[in-house]
Amino acid sequence: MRIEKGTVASHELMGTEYRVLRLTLPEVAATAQPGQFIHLRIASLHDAVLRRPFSIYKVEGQELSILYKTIGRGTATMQSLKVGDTVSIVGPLGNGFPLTVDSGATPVLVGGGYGVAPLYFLARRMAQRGILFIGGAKAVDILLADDFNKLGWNVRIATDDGSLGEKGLVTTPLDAWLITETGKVIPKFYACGPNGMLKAVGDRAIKGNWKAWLSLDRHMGCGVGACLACVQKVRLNGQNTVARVCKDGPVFESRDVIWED
Amino acid sequence: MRIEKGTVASHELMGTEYRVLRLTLPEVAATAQPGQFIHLRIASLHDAVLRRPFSIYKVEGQELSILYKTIGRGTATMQSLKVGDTVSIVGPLGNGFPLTVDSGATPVLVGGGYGVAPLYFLARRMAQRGILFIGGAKAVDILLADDFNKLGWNVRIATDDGSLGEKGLVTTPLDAWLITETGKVIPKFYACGPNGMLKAVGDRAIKGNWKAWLSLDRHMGCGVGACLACVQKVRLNGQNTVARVCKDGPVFESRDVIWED
Amino acid sequence: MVQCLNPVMSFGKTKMKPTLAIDLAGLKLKNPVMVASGTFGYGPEYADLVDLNKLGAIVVKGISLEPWGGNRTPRIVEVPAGLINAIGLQNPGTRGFTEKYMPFLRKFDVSVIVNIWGKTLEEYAEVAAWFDTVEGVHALEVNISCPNIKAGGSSFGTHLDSTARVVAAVRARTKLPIIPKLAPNVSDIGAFAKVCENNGADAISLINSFPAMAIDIETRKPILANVSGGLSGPAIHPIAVKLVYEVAKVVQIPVIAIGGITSAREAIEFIIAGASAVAVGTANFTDPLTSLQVIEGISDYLVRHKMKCVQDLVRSIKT
Amino acid sequence: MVQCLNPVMSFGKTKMKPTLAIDLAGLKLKNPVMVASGTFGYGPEYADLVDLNKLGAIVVKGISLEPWGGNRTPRIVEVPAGLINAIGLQNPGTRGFTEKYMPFLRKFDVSVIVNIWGKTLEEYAEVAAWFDTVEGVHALEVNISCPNIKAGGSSFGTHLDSTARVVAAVRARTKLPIIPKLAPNVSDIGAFAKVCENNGADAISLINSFPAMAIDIETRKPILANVSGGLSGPAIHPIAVKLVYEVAKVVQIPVIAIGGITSAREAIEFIIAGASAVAVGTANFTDPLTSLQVIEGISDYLVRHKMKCVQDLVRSIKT
Ligand SMILES: Cc1cc2nc3c(=O)[nH]c(=O)nc-3n(C[C@H](O)[C@H](O)[C@H](O)COP(=O)(O)OP(=O)(O)OC[C@H]3O[C@@H](n4cnc5c(N)ncnc54)[C@H](O)[C@@H]3O)c2cc1C
Ligand SMILES: Cc1cc2nc3c(=O)[nH]c(=O)nc-3n(C[C@H](O)[C@H](O)[C@H](O)COP(=O)(O)OP(=O)(O)OC[C@H]3O[C@@H](n4cnc5c(N)ncnc54)[C@H](O)[C@@H]3O)c2cc1C
Ligand SMILES: Cc1cc2nc3c(=O)[nH]c(=O)nc-3n(C[C@H](O)[C@H](O)[C@H](O)COP(=O)(O)O)c2cc1C
Ligand SMILES: Cc1cc2nc3c(=O)[nH]c(=O)nc-3n(C[C@H](O)[C@H](O)[C@H](O)COP(=O)(O)O)c2cc1C
Ligand code: FES
Ligand code: FES
Repeated sequence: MRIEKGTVASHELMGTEYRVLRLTLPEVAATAQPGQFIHLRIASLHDAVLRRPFSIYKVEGQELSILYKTIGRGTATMQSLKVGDTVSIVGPLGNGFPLTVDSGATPVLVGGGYGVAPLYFLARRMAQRGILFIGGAKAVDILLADDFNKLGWNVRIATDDGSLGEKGLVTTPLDAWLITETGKVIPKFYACGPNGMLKAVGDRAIKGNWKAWLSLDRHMGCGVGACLACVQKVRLNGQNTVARVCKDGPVFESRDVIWED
Repeated sequence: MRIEKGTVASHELMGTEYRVLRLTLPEVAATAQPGQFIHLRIASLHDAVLRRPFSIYKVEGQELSILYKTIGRGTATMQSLKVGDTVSIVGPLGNGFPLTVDSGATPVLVGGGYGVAPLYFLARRMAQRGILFIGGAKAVDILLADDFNKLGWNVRIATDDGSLGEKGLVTTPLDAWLITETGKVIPKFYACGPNGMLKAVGDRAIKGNWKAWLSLDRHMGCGVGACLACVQKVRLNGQNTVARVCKDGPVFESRDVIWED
Repeated sequence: MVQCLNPVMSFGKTKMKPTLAIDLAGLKLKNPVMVASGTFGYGPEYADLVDLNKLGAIVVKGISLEPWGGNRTPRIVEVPAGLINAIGLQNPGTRGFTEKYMPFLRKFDVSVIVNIWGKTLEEYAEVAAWFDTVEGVHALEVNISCPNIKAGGSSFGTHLDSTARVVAAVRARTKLPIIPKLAPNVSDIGAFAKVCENNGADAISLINSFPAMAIDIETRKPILANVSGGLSGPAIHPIAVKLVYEVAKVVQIPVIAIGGITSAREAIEFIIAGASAVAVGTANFTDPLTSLQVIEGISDYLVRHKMKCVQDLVRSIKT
Repeated sequence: MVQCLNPVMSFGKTKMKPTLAIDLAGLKLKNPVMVASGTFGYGPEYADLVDLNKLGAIVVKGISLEPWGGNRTPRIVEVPAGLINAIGLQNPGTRGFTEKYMPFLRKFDVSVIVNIWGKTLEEYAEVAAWFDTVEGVHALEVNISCPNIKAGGSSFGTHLDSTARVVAAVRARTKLPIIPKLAPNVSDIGAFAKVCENNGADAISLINSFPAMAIDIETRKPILANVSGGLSGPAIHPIAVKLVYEVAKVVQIPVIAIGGITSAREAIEFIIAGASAVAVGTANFTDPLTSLQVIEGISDYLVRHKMKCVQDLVRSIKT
């Protein structure tokens, strides 16, 4: 973990509602792992005391990119970052996804919205190829499908309104696939998206006696494990306890997560 | 008084430490008088609750300009205003300088730093021509000398370090001039600058039994007379009372001001 | 009691526009949005920019029995998301205010709430008595965050007994609705609200500004001539919401919430927490149109949430 | 007593660099800049970014006798120039902390101040007794802003008598310097500081965060699972300066100032107002290097103002 000034190398729209911010960030980029995140300070938002967490989407040499959606005042202010501007970054933070998949097993990625960002970084760093299921509300929320294809991944899409891929939740194509493939493959799940999606993937993994690595999303204060703002009830070696999503996560195995509702 | 959205028409450096912000501001410009000011909101300074007051420097048709120096966080943020940006303006505010000078009398302007801004607006609106004394710390603080010349005004300069004009306070050339001109002219003073300068000009006016119109500078809250933050002890028709610089001023006649120290 | 004025009627006539009108402690208000004492002068100051007839009420700058000069300057300083002021309650006194400003205020169709203060119990009582008979004054807001001269200058509003006495003294001298304005720097705000209610208050307003100070580190002098002052603005809003929530829990009389309102969002937060009305203060300086935007914003919110009347929102917090 | 450690010497050796070292209530600190409890974990969390040996002291997250789970999430929400937190004092308890974190902390040459709390007087006393013998613990900061279970949950720190009893109970069980940390939501902070001093406190720290809340106007639910929490950050700084100024007026023991420090400027303001040391809290989240920048900034300031030693600045306010 380091604190480093990043320089904006590019900042472009992806589709209509998402943006890619590419930063020259040599030290953080050097050790970044898929599933880890960075904590970004939006200095021009004068009255903000908190940084904003973003998954690492790409690492190319000294450059690190994030893929973000504008949802509030911080991300709205981020939109005005111009090439050459500098931003303070703390990272890489948290524990990422396990990169190795036992031979014979098939990596199955499940993502929603910006959740595909860490999965794309993962796909680029994995030896194996596998299948990706993307879900979203509308077509505009389906990102990176082609990029995954280019990497040789099989891609299945579902949207709530059916504007792209199958109509329905991402679990629709996922379940269909699981049925056809049962016995033929041993899936190993990697998921990032809304809690509902994570829970659904976890349930299937537990039922099928497979592993599922889920990346959780919590509001954060420090991002380094100090403030205890981001806790999640978990089961670690039989014991119920609270883990810090920023430090002990954000990636947890489905069996370790205790979902509250 | 109105509240109006102004659009930045131009924003340029004047010398090294001052900037001119030109705004398309039809309604405010229409009624602006020399010595009045505007109250500008710096919206991108998210945590600022107060507007910033600036004297009106120029009015050209629908365009109103201010001339400002960067001295703190508000003016620093103003520097990033770009052509096309909009800013919320309340104005014109306060009572300006009396424009008429009895025939035979000579208008004598005394300004320091950005204090020449309202004096320039005054010079453009006055029928008569006269003499201007500009004082400042260094050469860079001496602004608009040529512009006053072009309008047919006689200009005398003094700087603390002697880097331009005479070395010393603006009162040095002023007093010299008063001596040579005594009896020949009836000066009518108009001054804008630091309190010390205003007091000095006032003292000379009272001594010589002339009039001096002084533009005061106070920290302001509302700018419209509501909050009573900007008060100044004054003597109005024999009575000691407190006046609001934003509403009853910023221009006062020297005899009305009660200087406290 | 606060009640929603004939919702259905106005509902019908103004194509589904919800009604914002309320009856607050006998005061009929067009809407629950006021302008806070000391931030809007006596009425004329902002009249060029704000149509006074559109406001729920105008709470004028604090008035004392005799004219009062206030503090030396500097009287204000800007701080992060706020402002510290030490105006020192400068005002023209009961007679000066009544003669100079009431004729102007009477011309408008808006409730006028006079904020009053005193250096002694007797002064509070005298000021209340004076306004009891002044035409066009609809209610009195009693600023109890003032130094009690006879008690060594500690504030009336930070002691239950002196708070009770001030409210009782004012109550005894006027039939007008009285609205004690609570000081925020106490540990149990509910107890203070209750004491006001028990001594005849018709409503409660809170919060006044917070004791605060700023120092110029180069000169090592306090920035304000008065050394310390009162903090206002967005900075104090989350504290005010908590205090309003606590007060609304324990009193039956309506609560007027004040503190850091800059848009309809903060006003609605207050109403959900338990306020029947709100007042916009420091934001008048930032944007004089804030109060009008808050009125519009509350109306839009009610439409969006299919509510007939703002009263349905009061204390609707789900915990 | 606070005293400037051999200014002349270090003055000589480090080419005119002023000394920041102080002796605070027996604690030898390299400089007067600490990191505030709950904002810096137990030490390891920020160790990659901040050289712990450079800090004046580390005040660890509040510790109770037994492990404590804290509140449900959401536990924090950002507000203008601040943050509301309702972590709920989650901690591993005295034994858990001592075994898990003290070995790490002992490796550093930095003063360790353990922030302690309890639900009852007895618990406070037990926690104090435990740490009295733990090697590497240099002082105890006593968080009195906790609900007093036996007194219906109202905070120990908002009543003079319970404050006195907590301080006395802790004093009775440890020889370590004890530093009661005052709650800000009282009307006469000086009285609370005095009571602490009279009951054996070696220093006073203030302020803790302010009771506050935020409401999601769309769901009408409080944003924090715990309904309300504590406001911290720049928003509360001007209030903290006033409270520190009031406390420093009435006590002889040193004051540690906390609240909204983001740079040397706010820290110096506190010191001028009467603080002997300061602690950086929320700003650690904004920029983990803040505490180091504050140390540098104070040093630069002293050079600029030709002062030998930071102690010369304490309570140097000109009023
Ligand atoms: C580990 C992690 C990885 C993330 N990766 C991405 C990513 O790759 N792309 C992307 O677009 N977003 C990502 N997010 C969500 C992102 O952090 C929020 O969208 C962002 O913080 C919103 O800030 P705001 O000021 O615009 O929104 P506001 O709602 O104005 O923010 C208010 C506060 O709430 C917090 N907040 C709001 N929404 C979220 C959220 N969903 N998660 C955490 N905190 C939130 C903000 O940080 C801020 O403190 C990630 C979140 C986490 C925890
Ligand atoms: C009637 C009037 C006319 C003015 N005309 C001009 C002008 O033509 N050109 C120009 O450059 N400046 C002018 N000023 C001064 C200008 O308002 C300040 O320089 C500006 O407010 C500084 O803001 P800041 O945030 O950069 O400084 P900061 O010091 O960060 O501001 C902090 C607070 O102090 C106030 N403040 C600081 N300095 C002054 C000051 N000198 N006068 C009033 N308030 C101050 C700010 O408004 C703000 O509220 C005028 C002031 C007044 C009262
Ligand atoms: C400049 C100024 C003057 C004020 N004068 C008074 C006053 O005379 N009487 C009073 O009760 N409150 C006074 N207040 C307090 C406000 O009415 C209000 O309670 C406080 O500012 C909090 O609201 P805000 O955050 O919206 O400003 C004053 C506030 C300001 C900023
Ligand atoms: C997330 C968080 C957790 C905190 N936990 C504690 C705590 O356990 N004990 C305590 O005495 N103060 C705690 N505090 C209060 C801080 O120590 C400090 O007093 C307060 O935040 C004001 O300082 P600041 O404005 O610099 O943050 C906590 C503050 C925050 C923001
Ligand atoms: S965000 Fe502070 S512990 Fe996770
Ligand atoms: S600035 Fe408010 S009265 Fe002048």
